Amino acid sequence: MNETAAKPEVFYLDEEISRVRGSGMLSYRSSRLPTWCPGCGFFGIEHALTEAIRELGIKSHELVVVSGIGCTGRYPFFINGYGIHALHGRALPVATGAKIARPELNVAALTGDGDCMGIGIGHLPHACRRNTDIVCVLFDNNIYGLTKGQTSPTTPTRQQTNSHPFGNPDVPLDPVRFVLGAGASFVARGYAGRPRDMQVLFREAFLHKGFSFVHIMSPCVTFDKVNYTYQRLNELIMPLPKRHDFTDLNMAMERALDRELFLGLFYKEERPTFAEQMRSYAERAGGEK
Amino acid sequence: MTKEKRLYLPSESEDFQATIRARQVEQDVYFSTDPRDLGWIAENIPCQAACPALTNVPGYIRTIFEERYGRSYELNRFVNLLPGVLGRICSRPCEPACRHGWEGNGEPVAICRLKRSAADLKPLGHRITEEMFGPSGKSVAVVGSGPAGLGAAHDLAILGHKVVMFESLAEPGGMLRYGIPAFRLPRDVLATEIGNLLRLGVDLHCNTRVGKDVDIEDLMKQHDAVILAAGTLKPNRIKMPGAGLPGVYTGLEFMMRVNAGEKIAVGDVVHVIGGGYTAMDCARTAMRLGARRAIINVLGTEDFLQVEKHELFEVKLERGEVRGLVSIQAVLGKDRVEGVRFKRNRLGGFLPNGERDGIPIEGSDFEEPAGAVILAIGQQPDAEFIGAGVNKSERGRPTADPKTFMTSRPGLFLAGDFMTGAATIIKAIASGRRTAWKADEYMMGRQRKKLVTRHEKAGILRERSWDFIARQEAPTLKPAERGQGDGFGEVEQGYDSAPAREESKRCYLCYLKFEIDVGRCIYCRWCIDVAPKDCIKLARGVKFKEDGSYAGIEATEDWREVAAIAIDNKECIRCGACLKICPVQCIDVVKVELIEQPVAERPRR
Amino acid sequence: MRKIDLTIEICGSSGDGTLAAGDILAMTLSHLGYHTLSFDVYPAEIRGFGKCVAHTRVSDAPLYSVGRGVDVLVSLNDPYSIEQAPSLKERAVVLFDSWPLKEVGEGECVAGHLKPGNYLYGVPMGELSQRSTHGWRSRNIVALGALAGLFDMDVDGFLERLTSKFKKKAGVAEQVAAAFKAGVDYVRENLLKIDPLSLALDKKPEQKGYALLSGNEAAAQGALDAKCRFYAGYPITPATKIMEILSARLPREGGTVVQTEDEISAIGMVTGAAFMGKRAMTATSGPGLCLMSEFIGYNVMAENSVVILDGQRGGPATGLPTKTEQSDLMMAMFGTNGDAPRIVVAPTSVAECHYWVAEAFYLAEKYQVPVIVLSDLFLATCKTNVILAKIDPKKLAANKVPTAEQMKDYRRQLVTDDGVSPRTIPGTVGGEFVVSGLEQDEEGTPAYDAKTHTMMTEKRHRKMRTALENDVPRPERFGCNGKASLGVLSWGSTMGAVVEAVERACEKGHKVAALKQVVLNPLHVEDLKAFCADCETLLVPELNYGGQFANWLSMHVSAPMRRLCRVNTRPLSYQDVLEEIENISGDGK
Amino acid sequence: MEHYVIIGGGTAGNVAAETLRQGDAQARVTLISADPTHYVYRHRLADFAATEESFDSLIVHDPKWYEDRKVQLRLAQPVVQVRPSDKSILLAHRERITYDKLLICSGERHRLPEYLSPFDKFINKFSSGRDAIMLKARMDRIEHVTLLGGDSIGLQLISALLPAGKKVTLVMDEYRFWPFEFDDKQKDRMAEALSKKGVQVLKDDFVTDVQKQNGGLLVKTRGGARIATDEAILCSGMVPSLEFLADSGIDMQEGVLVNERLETSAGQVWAAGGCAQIYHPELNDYRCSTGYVNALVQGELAARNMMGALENAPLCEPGKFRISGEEFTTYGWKGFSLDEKN
Repeated sequence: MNETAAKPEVFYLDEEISRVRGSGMLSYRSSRLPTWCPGCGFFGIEHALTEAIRELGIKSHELVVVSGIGCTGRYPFFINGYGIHALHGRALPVATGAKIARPELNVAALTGDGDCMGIGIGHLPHACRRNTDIVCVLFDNNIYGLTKGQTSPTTPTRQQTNSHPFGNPDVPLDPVRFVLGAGASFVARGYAGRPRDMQVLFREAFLHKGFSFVHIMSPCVTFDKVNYTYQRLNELIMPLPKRHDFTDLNMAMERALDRELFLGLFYKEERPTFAEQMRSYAERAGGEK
Repeated sequence: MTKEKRLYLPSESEDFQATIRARQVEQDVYFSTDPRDLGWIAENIPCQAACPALTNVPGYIRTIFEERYGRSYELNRFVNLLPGVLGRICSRPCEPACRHGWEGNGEPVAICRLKRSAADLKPLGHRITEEMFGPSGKSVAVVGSGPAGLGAAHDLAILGHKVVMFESLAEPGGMLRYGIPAFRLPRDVLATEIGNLLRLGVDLHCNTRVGKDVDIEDLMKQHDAVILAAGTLKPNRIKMPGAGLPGVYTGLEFMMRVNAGEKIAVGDVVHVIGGGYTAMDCARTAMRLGARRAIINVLGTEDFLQVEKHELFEVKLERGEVRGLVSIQAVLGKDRVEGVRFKRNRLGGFLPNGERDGIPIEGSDFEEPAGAVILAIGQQPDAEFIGAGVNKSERGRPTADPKTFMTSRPGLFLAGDFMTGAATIIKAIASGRRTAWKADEYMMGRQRKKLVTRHEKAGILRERSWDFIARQEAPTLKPAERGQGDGFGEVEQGYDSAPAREESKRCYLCYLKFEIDVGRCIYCRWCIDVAPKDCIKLARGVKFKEDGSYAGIEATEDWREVAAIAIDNKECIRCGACLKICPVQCIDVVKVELIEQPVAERPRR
Repeated sequence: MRKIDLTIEICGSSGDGTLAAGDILAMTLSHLGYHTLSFDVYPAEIRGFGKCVAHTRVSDAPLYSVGRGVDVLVSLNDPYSIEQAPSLKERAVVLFDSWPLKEVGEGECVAGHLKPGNYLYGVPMGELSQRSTHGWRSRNIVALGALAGLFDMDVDGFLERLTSKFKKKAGVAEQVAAAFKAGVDYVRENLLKIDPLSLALDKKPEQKGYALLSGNEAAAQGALDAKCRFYAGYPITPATKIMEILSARLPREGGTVVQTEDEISAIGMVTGAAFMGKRAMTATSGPGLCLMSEFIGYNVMAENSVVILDGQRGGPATGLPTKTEQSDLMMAMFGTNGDAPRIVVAPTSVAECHYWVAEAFYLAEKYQVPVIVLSDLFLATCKTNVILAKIDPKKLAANKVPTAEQMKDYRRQLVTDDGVSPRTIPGTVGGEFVVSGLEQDEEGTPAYDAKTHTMMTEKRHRKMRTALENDVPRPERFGCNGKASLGVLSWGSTMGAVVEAVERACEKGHKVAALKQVVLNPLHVEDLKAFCADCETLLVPELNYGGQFANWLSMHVSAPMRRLCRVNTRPLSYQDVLEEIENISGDGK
Repeated sequence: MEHYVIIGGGTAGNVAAETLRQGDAQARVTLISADPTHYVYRHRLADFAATEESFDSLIVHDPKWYEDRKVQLRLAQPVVQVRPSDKSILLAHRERITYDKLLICSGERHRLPEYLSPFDKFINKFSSGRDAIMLKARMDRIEHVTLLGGDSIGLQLISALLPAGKKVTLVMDEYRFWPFEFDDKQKDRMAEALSKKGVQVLKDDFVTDVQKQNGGLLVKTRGGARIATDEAILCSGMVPSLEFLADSGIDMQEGVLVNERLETSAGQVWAAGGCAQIYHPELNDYRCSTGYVNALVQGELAARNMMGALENAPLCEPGKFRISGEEFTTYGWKGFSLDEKN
């Protein structure tokens, strides 16, 4: 027995704090403490997104964050950057407009499941088709949190909510399938309990030229105590199989249709963005030079 | 151009899987001497830090909960040597420090009584364990068999040295045997535990006074080192009229004579002068010897006395009285004590021992009758037997280097009250042991034992409901029963196993370190939400102390500054609520203990 | 005169369980036989920040409005409660959490903001919650226990109500009971009640027939009683509750509730269902009504019977989602393109929410017109004891079925004297028809000629007059008879405060009268004019900035009106109105 | 703007608040009291408990009095800590208040001798409005009361209980009629005087046990007496209630030690009334100056000194009380007589 035994994972708070401070991550935060319920998965998403933005070296002033209504909608208040808290479901149009007006800025549309897959879903397939170079993050907690626990479009069938006391009769929308079907050029899925994974996905999403859709499964600790809890999601998720090829849409769709909840980059396609298309049309028509 | 067709996620990496696995499997134990870890113990295990011997309190209380009383006893004995004795008469510096007694947390855990239960409840065939070193060939003389001498002799024997011990009185134990009344410490307990220490091969010579029966110079020649732990046998005296009258005793003299079996006639009213433990014992003993009133007279006020509040309560429960702001001026009487003359005092400054001084007010004299006067105003080392060649203080006390405990004469060490002046039993034991280590280092030329922190992965171990268990009362003899028999039956009774286990549940187990892994944390604050105390902070930084240990967490409410969410182990009551709720399992529990470890001969670099 | 009239406020942060506690309190008091009126103020955020106040007025007589001034304040969050402190009455009682998690600075605790005559009772709610349930969440229940113990309520009865509320959730009932008892016991063992407030009743009051309902609950009940069979809606504060209730209850009645992706879809589905002859409704709030406004016009045009309930909240736009206001009147009256007459009703009490929602179905069906029911956040969420009206079974089938004669040549858009065209239910043989958003002639063919448009527009307006004459009750007058020095006109929930204020003003000898009309369009203009002529001065209190109702009335009568307009996010209290009455009347009596 | 904080809502505190307001119209004055009840005439509490008198009639100042004087009144808010180093105090509900000048006049509470502490839960106290309200609520069920000790509150209880037709037993302290030490002669005189009034007196004895019995209590003494009683009330004197000063560094013995100007050992902190302890040269002893008169005089004087005066407090005057024609000397309680009532 002596002290030369190898030190397993010891860390000291001061060293950790120095590491965090040194990384610059904190400069992407505003002074307001997030008002989400303690334990909310959105904290993990926020953390990972911040880390990804930091990793990419995007400056705060080059960042525009657009959100709709709902718990997700609060996000722009907690980040140091340009933020737009738009109307319910209307984050994507606002973000699209913003990006087209100022292509040099980085625009992210942050939407919730009610926002993006419910009231605003009319905008979603068009955003996919249009392929504007924005990152769309879907904070999917399968529930309407801000209005206190009603069914959302992604709430699983049979789940009981305040608006469906006998169970949800509808089949939930799978955002990944939906956007794959709608022609999104970048489709990924993450889980709020795995911030490191999300960080990689967000980084790739920002790097991708075109409409990048990242679906994040996140527990609502206040209104969903049975279905997508941390505990259950930890059991349900699994990384995409080793042989997965993200250039293959068929394979991506197959994985999306699989009963497993796969995490990772499903599909990625290089194709001209809306702005590039417009520019090429303009060039062909001989308008601008 | 090869194109990547698969994006790998960090959670798929083998490292990640390995860490997940590692968290599920028991981790290796590791040891540290980092000041941040040593400092953690000092800051976060308040009972252990308050104990001069650094007893692993949470460790031994947990083993009582596990009903491993023998192990609990050993965890004590490793560092404080006399658990059964200390469990009864320790001054309990740990209990006022106990986190359970902090504002809003209730009452402190009955640490001392639990120590006693470990001793009382250990199995009959309990075997003591000692990690002996091989014989060193060195020999040491220890002068005095009180707590300090016993502490020193024990550790020296463990370290492989030959130990010879000299005691001037008839039996070993010093103040334990002669200064403490039997109603507080039964003699059989004392004899057993002293016996356990001496069994390691200590050669004890009783009725042998160094300076009279043995010459210190001879000892220096015969041994490689000499440790003087001769205690404080020279009572302090007050120069005043009547101090020599029959019926005037010093506290130590009074206690020694009663403990030797003498029935002293104390009369109707006994005035005790002084406010230490001896004064309390004298007053209670005097009441048992038939006094109607026993009044303890102190210079300053009761609030500043350096005795436990419980002790004062017991005195008063037995209808003893404590009176502040008086100075004794004279003892009155012709052939024996008849009365005392006092002056009233003004409250003065602080005395070195933490008490307040009293300054007599001119013309405030008053007289009171007295059957006996006991001057329990302390003792000091009797150092006359030490010859020249040793540096001494102005008051004639030998002095030692504060780090090595060695006097100016090489090989001559001091320990316990003899070095520090009268202190507590637990301090003396600790001092004896520390001196032994230093003497060992002196003789062997290198450090052979040191304190390190031992870290081991643990779980929550507790239930929240345990925090609301009331402190278990130990039965005491009712005041009315206390004078019965010879009057010296043990007043305080120990716990049975059921209350002992119940009390052991109350311990927060502060040696558990709850820590958030910042790298895994998602800053969701769920832990803060469920925490029962203000114990989890949004941290912007850490404050340091001069020695490199943490002084505290700098908290913030500004999201831009929240570099980490950190558990303030000082506020933490180890309820585990945070760990249970954490969605990303980033909270670890590590059991941190202070242990004595042998130092390898050639430390690897 | 009332013997008991206490206002109890529980104030906390969202997440403290403030509103749940208020709910339980009102429910229990009501069950014990008191009249209660309770109202919550809460923020849009679920947790984190935002003040919640559960405001319960308790009395031995029926209540119609909130009281101003608080008799008992229970603080679950001191910074927020401090904001409530100015409303404490002189001898008010304050219960607060006497063991906060950490030290606070001077003035950060409600205890430092009391008036000298207030009574302070400290209860370590958090500590007791931890002790009894090992968590913070039951502070509110501890507070209720303390309240029950302090006011010597029927503790067992209280506990029974409490546990029965939670009996479905395993383990929760026990925890709640433990927390409640902890509160009761703490108060009994540690506090001595020294304040003069009392809830003691001389005799146990009559409880029969009373139900404790909010406006939303009453409205949902009204829909059920009126045999509504289809509901579509999108969650929005404060109307969501109606959907939640109907979701649970309509399926049993053979009805259907659809939660749509937005309000546009909701009104669309309701339109389709109504077309198919089902009684159908949606409920929303201002922003949703905006989305629906195109469909309102469509339903006027298509003469379809839809019921839209608008729970008004602070606006414009997303506005103040959790604050009450009465500022949607103009949109309800006029919102949409074109000349689009529709019936607008504004219930003034919880009981009327029930009656008038039911009546709305009758009117919509009979007159083939959208009926907009204007509730507001206060009315929708305040709970009070009500006796629900019986719905006349004759009104359950009001469709004007074509006669056999008419069936020979069925014309959906037949121009009639009363303006109502006979309507067949799809599935009726020979009754086929087409409706459209386009202007149609009698046969249903799209027609853009001047004659058709004039004729059809007239027909759609004529229906309103028919309704006024046959089915819109005459306005009700309160207060003094004959000439009045002051006449008060109001609408919606504010009427409750007016009724109580006028009652008190008359008790004090003022000559004051009030006129109540629930149907705001069409309007009994003659009665209105007569009332105005009887009163020297007119006062119109309402919760919007410009006086929308006063403007609406001014389109019909020329008398000048004083406006009492408030947009302070709170409902008007009867004291507010009473003060204004006294200001105007002076001592003149 | 100075912030004067007064701890204690009794006589001294109220007088001080008024004096401070008179002397300084701008200052903030905060009056903090641990009692939930308003400031009452304490000497009438015993009568209140034994008769039909209402509690409101005991209240000295109505709420308006405080409003008019802009005195912030904090009732039911015990102070738990005083920290002169940063001039702050901590209330039991963890609110920290800073002061510029502090006056401690927290008065006194009952004294429980340690030998009676094992029976604490059976022994009722009578030192506050709260105690009085509770005693009054029990009064119907009480026929026999046993008083333990002996002090002026005991006398007031006797003077109220006897006319109300209750039987009273006094287990008299061996050495003291609080706060005075007896000699045997005085003790006999007192016992006899009380016996004449109809009180059953046990002297030279002390309680060794109190237990429940038949819905009432059984009190046993060392002398072998077994007293069956409905109510045991402690009247072993009053001691300053100063627990909240424990770690303040302010010098205390039984009370807060003050000089003649009522200054404590900490800067900007004064003490007055029953909790202040002053050395009396003519008594050769320290005294806590109990009683209404002393509180009145000292409260006003302390307030003036807080505003800059440097006046010396007059030493508390001895008072007399009479029982069965016998006269006894005391401090604080002026001119109390058990004779006028009976």
